[in-house]
Amino acid sequence: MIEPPLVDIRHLSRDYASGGLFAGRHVTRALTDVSMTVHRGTIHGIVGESGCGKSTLARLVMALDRPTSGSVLFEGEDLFGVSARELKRKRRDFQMVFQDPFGSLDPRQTVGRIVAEPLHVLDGKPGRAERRDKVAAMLEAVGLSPDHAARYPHAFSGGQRQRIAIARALITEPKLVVADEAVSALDLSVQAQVLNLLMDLRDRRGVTVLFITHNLAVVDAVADRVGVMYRGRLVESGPAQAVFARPLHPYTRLLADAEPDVTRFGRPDRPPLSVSAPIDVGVGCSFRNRCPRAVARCATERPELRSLGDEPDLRDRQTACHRAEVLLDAETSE
Amino acid sequence: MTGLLLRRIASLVLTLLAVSALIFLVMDVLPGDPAAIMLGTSATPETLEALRRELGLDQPLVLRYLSWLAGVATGDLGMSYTYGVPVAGLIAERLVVTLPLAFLAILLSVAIAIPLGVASAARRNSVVDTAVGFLSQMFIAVPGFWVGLLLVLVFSVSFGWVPSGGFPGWQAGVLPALGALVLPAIALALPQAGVLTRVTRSAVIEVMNEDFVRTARAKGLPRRKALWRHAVPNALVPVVTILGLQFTFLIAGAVLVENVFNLPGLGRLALQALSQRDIIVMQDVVLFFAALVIVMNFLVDLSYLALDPRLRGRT
Amino acid sequence: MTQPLLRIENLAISIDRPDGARQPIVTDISLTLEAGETLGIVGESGSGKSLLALAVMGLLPPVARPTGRILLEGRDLLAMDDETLCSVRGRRVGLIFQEPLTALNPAMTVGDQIAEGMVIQDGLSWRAARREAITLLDRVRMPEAARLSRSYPHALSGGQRQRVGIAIALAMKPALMIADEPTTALDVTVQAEVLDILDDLTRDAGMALILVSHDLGVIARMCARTLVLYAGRRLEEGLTRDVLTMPLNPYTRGLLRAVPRRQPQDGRLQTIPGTVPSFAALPPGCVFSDRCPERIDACHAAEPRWTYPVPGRGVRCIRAPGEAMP
Amino acid sequence: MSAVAPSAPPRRGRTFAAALRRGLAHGKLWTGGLVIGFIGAIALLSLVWTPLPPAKLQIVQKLKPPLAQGLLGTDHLGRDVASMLMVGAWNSLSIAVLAVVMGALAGTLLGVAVAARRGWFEAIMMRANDVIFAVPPILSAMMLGALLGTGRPTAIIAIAVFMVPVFARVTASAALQVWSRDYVQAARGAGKGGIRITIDHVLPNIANQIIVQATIQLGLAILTEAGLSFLGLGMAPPAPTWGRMLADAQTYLGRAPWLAILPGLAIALTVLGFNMLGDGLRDLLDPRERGR
Repeated sequence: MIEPPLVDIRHLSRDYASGGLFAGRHVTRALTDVSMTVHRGTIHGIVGESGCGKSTLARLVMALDRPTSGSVLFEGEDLFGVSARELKRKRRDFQMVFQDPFGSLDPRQTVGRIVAEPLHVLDGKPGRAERRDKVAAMLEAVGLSPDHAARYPHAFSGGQRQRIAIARALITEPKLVVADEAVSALDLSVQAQVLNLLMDLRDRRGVTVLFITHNLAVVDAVADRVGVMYRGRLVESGPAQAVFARPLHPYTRLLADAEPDVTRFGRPDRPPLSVSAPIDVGVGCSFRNRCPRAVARCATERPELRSLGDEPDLRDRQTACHRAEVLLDAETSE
Repeated sequence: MTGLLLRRIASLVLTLLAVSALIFLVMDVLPGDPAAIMLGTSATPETLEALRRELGLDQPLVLRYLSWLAGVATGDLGMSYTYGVPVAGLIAERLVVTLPLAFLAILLSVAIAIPLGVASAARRNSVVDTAVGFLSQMFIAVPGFWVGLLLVLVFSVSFGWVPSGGFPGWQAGVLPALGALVLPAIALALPQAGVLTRVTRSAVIEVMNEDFVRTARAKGLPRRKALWRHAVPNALVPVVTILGLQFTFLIAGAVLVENVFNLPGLGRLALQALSQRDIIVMQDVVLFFAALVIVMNFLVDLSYLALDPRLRGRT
Repeated sequence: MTQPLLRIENLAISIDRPDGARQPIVTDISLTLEAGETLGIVGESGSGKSLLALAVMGLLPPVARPTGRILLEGRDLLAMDDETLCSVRGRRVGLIFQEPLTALNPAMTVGDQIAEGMVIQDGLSWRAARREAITLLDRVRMPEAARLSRSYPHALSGGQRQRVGIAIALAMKPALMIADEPTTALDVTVQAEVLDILDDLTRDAGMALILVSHDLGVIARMCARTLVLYAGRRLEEGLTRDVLTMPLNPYTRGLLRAVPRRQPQDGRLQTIPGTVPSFAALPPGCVFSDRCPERIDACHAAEPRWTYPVPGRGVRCIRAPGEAMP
Repeated sequence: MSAVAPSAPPRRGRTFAAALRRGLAHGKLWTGGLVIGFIGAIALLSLVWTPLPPAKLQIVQKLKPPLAQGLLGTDHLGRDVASMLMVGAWNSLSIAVLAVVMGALAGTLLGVAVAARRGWFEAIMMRANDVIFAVPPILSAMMLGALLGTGRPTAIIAIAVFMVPVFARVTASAALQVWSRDYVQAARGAGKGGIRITIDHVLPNIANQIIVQATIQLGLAILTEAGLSFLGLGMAPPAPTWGRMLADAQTYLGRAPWLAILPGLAIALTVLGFNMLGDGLRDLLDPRERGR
């Protein structure tokens, strides 16, 4: 029996209307018809550039924002279908880690109080002693010492603050942690420590992580599965290793080539990229004006996510591109 | 762009209406019967009743408010109970004193504050900075009307250069009229100048830390050019905001200073109306002052569009 | 051998702290840069790399106290008064900032900000300078250069604003361009394009480039030689390919290992334990000694000297090969 | 899991001792504190003792310069200026403090509510602010004066009402900044509602700004009270207030200039004391602001 996915996102869309009474109403589509599933005990990566809707997705999964349409099923229950009280009770099962280590901890509270904050959502509110023990255990689990609990956030470095934020996210033993650019503000050496911590938590505590970032190398290093997003849409998804080894969508290929790599020296030998101004695309594929393989069909018919067959390295992979097969053949012939 | 303008005008009208309603309500609740005041205590109940009906005082509150509002819109502010003349005329007559006084005070405070503020920001933590800081603290702490008293004490009582008050009226020539407004304007301007200097200083200091001032220096611009071409223009928005907010204090100051220099301004009119319980005059003067403040803030809002292109972009 | 474009001789910069104490930040920095050469300065946050970049521009904050010499075309910047420095800035050395959002004046059109330097420094008329600004925008591949030159920074995207930053730094054709984390705030695809533009400029205009970055990939892509900075000291220098493939200093090795990449069968990433020390609390002896996996007792004794085990390769580590063991 | 080396030495500690130590270094804080302490002491003293009963008329001793008759001379009715100044201090301070406390409470409540609710509630509240702010205390005191009669309550209400939009504006903008922080999003993610978040996160983080604003407003309240009583809108005679003393002194400006100078100095000193206290507190509590 395949286990039901921990999170099942179905046709999620979110529009933002701007402009007031007199000014023209201007609707921007932050998220368009995104469907995906996150399986227990895995790190699911979401990668994309700024403005692709990945943070909007994070806030919707955390029910910090309401979608225009679609639903987020957490363990089979739609977060936007339950009562406010029921949603509050469920919040113990999913928590969030943010990007900016200096903005995600309240400077006026001690570390102990910060980490203990989510405990108040548990049914039987734990007593003071129990809270202190839980906090101490959690600080050690993230590599800090319990006596840090009495100190204030300004006494810690960026990497340590992210560990405190992770301890806060784990205090109610949630099933899912949403990490929105959790390591982007950290230096190289500290970044690796936090990524290792996330992998330990997945392996030892079975925590599921929705890991959102713009950095391909970081996703490749830590994620089991990955979803690539472009201008509000999911354009490719599958096992991370396979996706980065052989991208099946031109945009994923473009990202992989564009990201500088410490082993590639000097100017890469590829045609200069033209990042022409993104046009507001109603119909057709929104990547077509930048896509080297675009054809007429790309302009008229929006490509849906589809699987390319059952061969071992194609199973469980999806891509939203009419010409994925051409990409595949070119791939093998190169 | 026009959307923004329409929205701002709508909120202006809305605020003005709300203020007029508030003032009318407060005034209407007043004890004291206007008819009795006008006819004196010896009047018979019947004549009082007739007058009340004539003044429309017997109508329900809302109708009276609307008729007053209609009057305000068309410039007929009703008749003064004590003087028996149209209030509009009274106000106009006093306006020629208060408005020039307020305008002169604003000019003076800006002329003092902007240069001092920018200079102390440019040479931060220097002697100039501490001196200006001390001076602006003094200006803020000292009550404007007390400064007026001291000015009268020094310039008219001791030196006798200037009459100790009164206003010859514009028909006596611009110079003597302006002469009578100089000391009051100084008394009115100093507290504003103090606040404005401090705001200008902190605004300029804040902008000088911005990256684009460093970009300007990286182009080879000397410190002074970077200050005036890049820092000051971007520091104007907070300064203009305070200028708008200060206007309400300016009105309060004017009422006081008019009293010290016994200038026949709107403030004095309001005070006299209070002592004579001339409700209709008080109502109109307070509304006029409030409208002045709201319109000034509206103008400040509009000036943002000129100063900060980011707002112009938004439809 | 003609004298190099830029020669820095044992530069040290310390900061006057609010409580009066003088805190040394950057110490013992020496390097040379030939015309048209590209030098990468790599370091994590708190390594003093931005302060070094500002020093070469002569834009150090008033609290900074530099010592040593910075010879640009033979003239020592540290000895110049502000007036002569102004004539050097923009004309002989240009600076590109990291944050495209805040590096431009929101209340001035983009075209004017590019033209301004030429008007004030080279005495061009505003009309001529604005025309030149448009050609500069074309050179940095700005779409619709003419229209965008009349618009304000808030109407442009991050990548477009950074192109304006480059155009500004390029306006007076400086001999040396300093880019302080020029693409950190940009998306991957936009970064790739901006790096291509910088590449073309150095090649076509024969301009030397100092690129400051914490991203080893960007350094590998852009720079011929690289200097590794940690806690204000240079730990290693040499040809980029050598430094990034055969690192001599344990810190460089640690950095290279920490670069995130897929590990075999879910292994863990290799990390450098601990955190970057603050300048007020540096460990005794070698600044990296508290975190270095290969440390020995001698490392805590004294700060290791800067040595040249091989010509053109410098390192600061007593355990580096080619260094006589104490 | 290797325990991480203890963190870098904590930057300047937040404990009260450290703050006090820094306070000592700040001249402004101390001078402001001393001045207000001195004037406050005199105000309290005046409740129990004054050199002479302030209302005692000694017509024969009228208009005597300082030291000739009583420490600071006598006014046009022979009353002892020093005693009147002391009682005046109590009247001014009590009215100002009461008005600012009322205004601060209402304004802060309004401000945090606006930041928590946003939407139409914010629009209405901001509109109401503009309305109240358009009517300076002098004018509202006139209106209230006609309604309730001039006196202490009128002065307090007129000043307090005007304070509300000032505090509401400062609180709302500070609270909105806190609401935009990630630690508030995390609290929402932990299921906390608007009220819990306001109490746990918003108020503690904006308390400093409100305290600094309160001291600045106290100075303004003193000035406003003096203006009201100068125009006869403040406390009814014979209760001495600094403003009324200035009004009375106007007619004897030539013969007895000290009558006009002394109350003015008292007002200026008090306002200066509050402003310096405010600046000192701002530097002390918000290091980023230092040297503004």
